[in-house]
Amino acid sequence: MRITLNGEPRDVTAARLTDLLTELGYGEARVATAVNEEFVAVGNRPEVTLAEGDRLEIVAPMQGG
Amino acid sequence: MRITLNGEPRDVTAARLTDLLTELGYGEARVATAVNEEFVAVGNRPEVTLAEGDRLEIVAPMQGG
Amino acid sequence: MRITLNGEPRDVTAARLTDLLTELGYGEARVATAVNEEFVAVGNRPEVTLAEGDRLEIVAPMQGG
Amino acid sequence: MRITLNGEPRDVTAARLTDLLTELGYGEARVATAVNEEFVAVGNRPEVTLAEGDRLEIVAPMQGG
Amino acid sequence: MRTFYGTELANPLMLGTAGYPSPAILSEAFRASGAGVCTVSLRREAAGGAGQDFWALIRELGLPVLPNTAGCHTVKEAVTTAHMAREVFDTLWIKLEVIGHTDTLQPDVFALVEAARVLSEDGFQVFPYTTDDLIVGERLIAAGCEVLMPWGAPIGSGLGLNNEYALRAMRAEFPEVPLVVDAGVGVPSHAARAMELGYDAVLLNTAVAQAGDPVQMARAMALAVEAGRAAFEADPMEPRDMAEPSTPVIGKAFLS
Amino acid sequence: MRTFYGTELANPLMLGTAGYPSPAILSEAFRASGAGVCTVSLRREAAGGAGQDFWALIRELGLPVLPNTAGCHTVKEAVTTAHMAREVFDTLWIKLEVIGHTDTLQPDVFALVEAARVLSEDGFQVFPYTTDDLIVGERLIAAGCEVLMPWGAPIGSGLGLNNEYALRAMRAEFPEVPLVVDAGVGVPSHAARAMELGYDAVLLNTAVAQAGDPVQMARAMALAVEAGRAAFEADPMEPRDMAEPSTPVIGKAFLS
Amino acid sequence: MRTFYGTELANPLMLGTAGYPSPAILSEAFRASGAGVCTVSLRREAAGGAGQDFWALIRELGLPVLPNTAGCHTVKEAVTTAHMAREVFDTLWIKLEVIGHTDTLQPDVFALVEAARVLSEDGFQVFPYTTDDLIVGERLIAAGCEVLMPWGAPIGSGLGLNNEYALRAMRAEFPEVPLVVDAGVGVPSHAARAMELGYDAVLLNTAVAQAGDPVQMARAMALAVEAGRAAFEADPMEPRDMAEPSTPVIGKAFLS
Amino acid sequence: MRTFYGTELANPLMLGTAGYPSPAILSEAFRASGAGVCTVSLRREAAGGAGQDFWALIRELGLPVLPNTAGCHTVKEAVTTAHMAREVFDTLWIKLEVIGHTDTLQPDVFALVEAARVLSEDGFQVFPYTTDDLIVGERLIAAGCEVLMPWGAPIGSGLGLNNEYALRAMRAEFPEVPLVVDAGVGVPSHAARAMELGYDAVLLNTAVAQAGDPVQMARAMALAVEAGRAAFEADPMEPRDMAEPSTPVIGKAFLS
Repeated sequence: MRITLNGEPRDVTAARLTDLLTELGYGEARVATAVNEEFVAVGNRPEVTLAEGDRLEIVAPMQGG
Repeated sequence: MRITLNGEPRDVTAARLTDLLTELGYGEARVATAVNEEFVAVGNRPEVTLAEGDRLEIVAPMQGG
Repeated sequence: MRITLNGEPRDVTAARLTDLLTELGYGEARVATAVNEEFVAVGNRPEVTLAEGDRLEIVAPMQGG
Repeated sequence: MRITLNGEPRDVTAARLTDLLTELGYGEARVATAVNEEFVAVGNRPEVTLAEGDRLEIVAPMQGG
Repeated sequence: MRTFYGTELANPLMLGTAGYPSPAILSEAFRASGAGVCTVSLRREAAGGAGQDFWALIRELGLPVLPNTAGCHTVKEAVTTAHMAREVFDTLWIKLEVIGHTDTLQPDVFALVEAARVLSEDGFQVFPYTTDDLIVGERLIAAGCEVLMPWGAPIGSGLGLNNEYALRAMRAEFPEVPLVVDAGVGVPSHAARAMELGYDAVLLNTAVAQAGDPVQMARAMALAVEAGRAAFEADPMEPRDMAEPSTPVIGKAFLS
Repeated sequence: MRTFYGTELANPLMLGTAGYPSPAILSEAFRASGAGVCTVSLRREAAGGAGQDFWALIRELGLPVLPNTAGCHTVKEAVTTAHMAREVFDTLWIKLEVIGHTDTLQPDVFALVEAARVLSEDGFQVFPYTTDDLIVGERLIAAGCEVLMPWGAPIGSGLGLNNEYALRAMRAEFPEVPLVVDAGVGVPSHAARAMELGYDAVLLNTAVAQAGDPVQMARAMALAVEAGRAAFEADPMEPRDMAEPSTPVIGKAFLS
Repeated sequence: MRTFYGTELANPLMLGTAGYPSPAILSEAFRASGAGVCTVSLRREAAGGAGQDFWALIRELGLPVLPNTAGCHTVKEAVTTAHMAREVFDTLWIKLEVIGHTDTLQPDVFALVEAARVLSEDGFQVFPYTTDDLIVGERLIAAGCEVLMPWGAPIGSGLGLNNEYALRAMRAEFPEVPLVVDAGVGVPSHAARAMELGYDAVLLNTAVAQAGDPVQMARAMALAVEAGRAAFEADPMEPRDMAEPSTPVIGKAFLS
Repeated sequence: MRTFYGTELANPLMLGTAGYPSPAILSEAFRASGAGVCTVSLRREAAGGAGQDFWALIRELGLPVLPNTAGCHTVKEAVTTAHMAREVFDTLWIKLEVIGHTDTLQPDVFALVEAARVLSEDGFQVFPYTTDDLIVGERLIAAGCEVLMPWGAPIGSGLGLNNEYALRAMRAEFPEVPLVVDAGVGVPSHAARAMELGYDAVLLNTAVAQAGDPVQMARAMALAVEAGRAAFEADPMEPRDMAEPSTPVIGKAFLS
């Protein structure tokens, strides 16, 4: 299915967020996630499944002032 | 009956606001009135009657910055 | 003879400053004069004669702050 | 004889500045001297003698900004 | 020229009526100032009280009257006071003050925006006494205000323009909105500066009323706002860090 | 009011004549400014040169003329220029400039005092362009000057009053001497401020001549100096660090 | 010494991590600064992206981490970002920025107070980037904030303290609340001044990261905040309008 | 780094020795300041007077000693005092003060230049306490001075840098000459600012001696001058009129 990953279209297979992160290669990376602008905590990722057209944001630590 | 006029206790006779203003000697004075912190427009004064303990504020033009 | 008039070389004939001013066409112009960096008042112009190489400055009113 | 020492009248015996300093009890003190507003260097003190009415200034290190 | 709810001012000076040595001096000061607006308030009136004479005095000035809600600390108080003012002074104009802090008399911008909304919906033409906060300005405009009156410094302090940067930013942000520096002006150079920044008027009171000679100071302020506006319209020179001779250098005689 | 060598000015503004877009605008600007004095200079003149017309233009202004020694760097140059000016402009007044530094055009106070002495002894009435140095001021007065003209900022910079503290100290030090802020004024609020400090006049040129609309700016400066003087005479309020309500607090209705 | 949600800072300097020439210089600058806190953000991460290395770099600093919500313009955005930050950085601290204006990057005080309330109720320890508005400060405290971070000037401007009066008023109004000047500091004298006013810390980034030599500037800022705090504690002299000899006058020799 | 007549200072702070609560506090303050120079004076001494103990105290500081001519009003007085100082303190250094004005304690620049010439010819190494006048600076250098010490504000006033423009101009004019801001500094931010302008040292006394805690303030001043110098060397950012996000904008998650 096609979702929007960090603002870019992306074809993905896995539906469950945990699997999806693995599929996308984030592995153990220290990231936070939001689906359709709602925060998804690490603990909730297993219950969250994505559907066609969903928007997924994956963020990580970055420089800031 | 006793009301509070501009913060001071005052014994008055008239109940209707229009009459009360006359009783209090405001006559044709350019003043605005509020009863129990609610504005009473000139046009509504005839319908407004005061009761024991009511708070009446009568204000007039004064210097301001 | 050749003098320096307001910083420029100039061949002139008259020697007496009064005549020289006429020769140069200043006529009745409102100007002040200095010869070799010394002020020459109007009253003294008749007595002052210039020699080869002398420096003559002729100034007039101009804008200023 | 009477001299002025640091602005105050003072009766003294010794005339030669070196002796006078001893008489006044300055001993080895680190001070500089001026007689009648003229600086007298340490080296010149032996040659300098004071007379009635002379003004002697004796100064030492003090706080400063 | 920007107008205030459609009204053009005779002079970009709004002058307060409080604290003058005498009514006569107040009148004379207003005449000397040529002020375009006078500000007034409402206070408790005893029968046969001073308010009636004061009102006669003000009417004689023949100026647009801008009543204030000075001293109000809540939305309700301010709104009720505005209604009373509308009736007494027979004007839609209201200088909306909702004070948030006793020492600085700064506006409570939260209550201010809410009161501005309520009054605007009720047909008032609100002149909000506000801070130099751009976002508050936007909210006030969204609430229906067509004028903004940021403070220069605390009321009665005479400190001038405490944050010229913010006042400049406000002018740049709201090119179409009439802006008035309200409060803080102590001397004419402050008033002139506000106008040089492109402000449309200055509102002041204490600097005139408390001067040794209020009439003279009123005149001074009138001249200053006119000077500042003229300068703004005249497109002033840019400041330079280095000197530049005004008198031409070329043509200078050689004399040494 | 303090006078300048016995002359009272119509207006405490001394305006320069340099750098205007056209002679017509110069004249109009002067009329708009009501300036009390115009400053001029001397430059080399070719036969039938522009100086004669310029002089006609200046005469039409009908103002006291203050010739300067702009661009002079030595005592001798300044003194010779002063003599030429006295003859051409038929006045004892001389704005004495002895420039010491090219970037800032600041006066050479050593040469200035010497030139002031020479010229004063020779009967000139010297208007020295000086710094805000009190000791230099004393020396100039001892040299015969009856006027002091400290700079506010470098000529043509438009930076305003770089050291208000020193200008205040100068006013306090010389209560009887006419003082003029000469140079640095860029906008009316600068000019008003100088007058608020108790100065007797402001001398400027570039701020008017180089403004987009010199006539308008000339008017603005005239208003500003008048405003500043009026304020000084009116005894302004003291600035306060805390706010103080202008509208009376007592008598406020209880409405919440 | 006031603490930040119970944490004492090693040094009253909060330093940003953005815009350094290289990670190595960032680390060195932090070591040189002895900063008590480092600020960070969250950005989109590609698989195997830079975020992981950055995080390793930050951990090595061994400092309390203060994540921000930079660039958020709404309550929802800021709140969601805060939640992501809490998870990623494993801290309750959040530097709450809700930007209201693009040119000045000033906070939207309305959204700020609301977001602060939501996050405080949710257990966050909020460090609000706010203005110098006292009433906004009160609202933030009522919303649960135990720290206030007013701006000195717009983010990245380096203009310093645009309204020292307001910052002083804020210090006086909230004697018990830890206050941080956040944004606007360009040079050490700005940072020292903030601390002299009694502020508890200074938060800055651009002034260090964009300096020619960030490490040197980081050191300079560390020295400056320490100097300012020491001065505040040392009870500085009162400024005087007149001079006063430091060297004693009495005892001076008579030599002329 | 510029040196003072060949001497490098341990720290760009010259600290006065006057007006401390006690000799013990003086010593502690100097240790805390790490001052590079201490200034002293000469005063009348009675037999067995305090001068000897004071001298012992100063020697223990182990610092270069800079004697002053404080309180001298004439060339002769200053020159004689300088000779006495050279003998007593056994140094060629002399802080040359020739006071011209009692209220401001400003230098008499005419007498100053003359005294500087006399002393320089006599082998002294003169540190002239001067104004921010560039021409005076040139004259002092021509007279043999290899250091200039312009005032920031009147001695003991604590007003800071009254004319930053002039101090900047002075730095630009004399790129090779060691420059010291002498007098006027009241708080560390003033001292830091002087160093940020590129000055080589700051000389102060009252701000430390009269602080509630002189030792703490001495430390603060030491930190401030070091901060200012470091910032100057680090090439600070240019101030901008508009904001600029420190946290990168790109990569921000879309969350609303």
